[in-house]
Amino acid sequence: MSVLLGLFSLVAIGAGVFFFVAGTLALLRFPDSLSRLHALTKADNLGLGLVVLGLLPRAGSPLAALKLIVLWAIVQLSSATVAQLIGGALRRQDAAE
Amino acid sequence: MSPWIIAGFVGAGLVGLGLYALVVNAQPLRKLLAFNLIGSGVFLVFGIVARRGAVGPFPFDPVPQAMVITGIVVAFAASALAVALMLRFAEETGRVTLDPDVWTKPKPDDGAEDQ
Amino acid sequence: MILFDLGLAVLVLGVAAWTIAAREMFSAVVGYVAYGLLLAIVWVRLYAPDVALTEAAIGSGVTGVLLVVASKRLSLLPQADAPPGRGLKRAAAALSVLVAGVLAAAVLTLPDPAPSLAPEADRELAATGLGNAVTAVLIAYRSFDTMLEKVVLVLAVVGVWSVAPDRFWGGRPAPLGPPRPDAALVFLARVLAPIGIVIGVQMFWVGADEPGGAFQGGAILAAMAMIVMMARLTEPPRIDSGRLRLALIAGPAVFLVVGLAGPLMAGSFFAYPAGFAKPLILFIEGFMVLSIAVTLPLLVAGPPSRKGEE
Amino acid sequence: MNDVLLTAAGIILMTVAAGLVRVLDGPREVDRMMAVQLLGTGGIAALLLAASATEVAGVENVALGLALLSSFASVAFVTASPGTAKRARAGER
Repeated sequence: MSVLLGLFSLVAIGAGVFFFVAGTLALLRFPDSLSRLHALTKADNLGLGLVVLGLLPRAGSPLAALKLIVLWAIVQLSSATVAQLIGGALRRQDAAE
Repeated sequence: MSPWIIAGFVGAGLVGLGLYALVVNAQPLRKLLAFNLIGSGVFLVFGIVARRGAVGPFPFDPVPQAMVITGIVVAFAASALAVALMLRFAEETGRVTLDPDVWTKPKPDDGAEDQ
Repeated sequence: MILFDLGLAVLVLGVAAWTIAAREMFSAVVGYVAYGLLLAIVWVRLYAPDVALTEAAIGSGVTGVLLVVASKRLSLLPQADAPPGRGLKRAAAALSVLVAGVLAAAVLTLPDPAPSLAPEADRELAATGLGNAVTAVLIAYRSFDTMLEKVVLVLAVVGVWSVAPDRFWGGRPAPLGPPRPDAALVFLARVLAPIGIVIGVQMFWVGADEPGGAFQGGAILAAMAMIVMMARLTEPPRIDSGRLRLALIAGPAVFLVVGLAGPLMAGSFFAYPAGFAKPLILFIEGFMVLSIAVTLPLLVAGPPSRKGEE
Repeated sequence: MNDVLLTAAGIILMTVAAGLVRVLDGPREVDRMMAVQLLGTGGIAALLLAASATEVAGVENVALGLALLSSFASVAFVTASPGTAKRARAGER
């Protein structure tokens, strides 16, 4: 059982790392701001989400696990909102130009 | 090479970088950033003193750490005061520089004045 | 491990170099925010989670807002910087290299074994009833120091206010947000603020035993007040409000009163009576949290800039 | 296992730090802000991984604090973007 859980952690964390790498590559390589924003939110949400998922079996207590989930939810909330705000700011800037 | 030595060198490097920028930049906000770099460099050097003082049950000496915490808060208060001063200064004069040469030369008509 | 530390060191120095070399003020400020985040990780590596939390909340979060807003306002004005002369640059570089070199040499020649107050801090820890030695240093061993630091915060607020033009004295600071904030921002403030308040209070409460404490909890509460103001759900308060001023000085005042009562209760200035130390410490810290949560947003909001009659 | 976690933390941190090249390049201010946002999230992930792998107590609290505040600079950036700042200044006079 613990071997399975360990494997699960490894796979989830590995996938999380992948999304961070992909998000960063996209931030560096994508041609315009809006598509970079799109890529960034993937790294924010999926990357951190998968890392948290992978760490859940290793959390010492149910409360510690809950803390991890709350943390992820907070990042979800604020990063999604910030993406929306940045998108809006981009559109206003483009309209002004 | 232990981690604390690396952090100590980073602190020393930050003080050097900040000092250079503090002298060279004429813009007050840049000077403020430079000043904060110096401050955090000093905090880091003090932080390694805390790390090296690990005796007994703690992996650190709590006394320098507590002083760094108060230091960070005071540094923020000082930054806020500096920002208030420079915004007011800019509002009064329409300029953002501490370069003495700019102030002794006649003022260019840049259209920034609205009073 | 060592690779991680070396990489982090190069990163911190690189971002710091960027903040001083950047051509535009705004990108320098953005670099500084990133620098604050990285510094918090360095503090974790130095086994200083309390400092890391303070750096993350104040050094990066609240200072970031202050600097971003300031750079945006200043960038509206013409920049009239003459580039520094070569002589000045060389002299400054020589001076910086000298100072950094002396500091680095000092780091290498720190006394061995290192002087430490950790044993002393540990010896009396049980008497304070606390589990977090850093909190014990702040509120018990060096309480006078911490009380004066709270006074410095009040003085900073007075300093910021005194920059105001006479005609606005007693009015409100400029709003932190746009006249018609984005609906998404209002949503974020409405949802994040209650969660943040719970977490801030929790961080203050667990600070007795775990990393956290009055500064960190207060800073998070302050940040929540700021986001509510940025979404224009509330306005910065009038600076002549009596309640506001009471909240500002509550922390240092309660601290001072308890300290002055020390000679009567425990035989010495700023001493706590045996067996009653922890409740007293939490009592003081509660008021400190209140004062910090009020002070930091006021410092970011700046001097009053409108009359704000109601 | 701990080494794996720390390696993952290092990879994430170094990757998102590479994203900081966007702070250098821009070209728009928004791009700079996005790079810092990514660094914040990556920093949180790295801290959580490091916390799980090492014995430093309370690192999750640091990560929680970062999570609450990582978006603040971006929010300030959007609310203080030039148009709104001009209006605010006009209102001051």
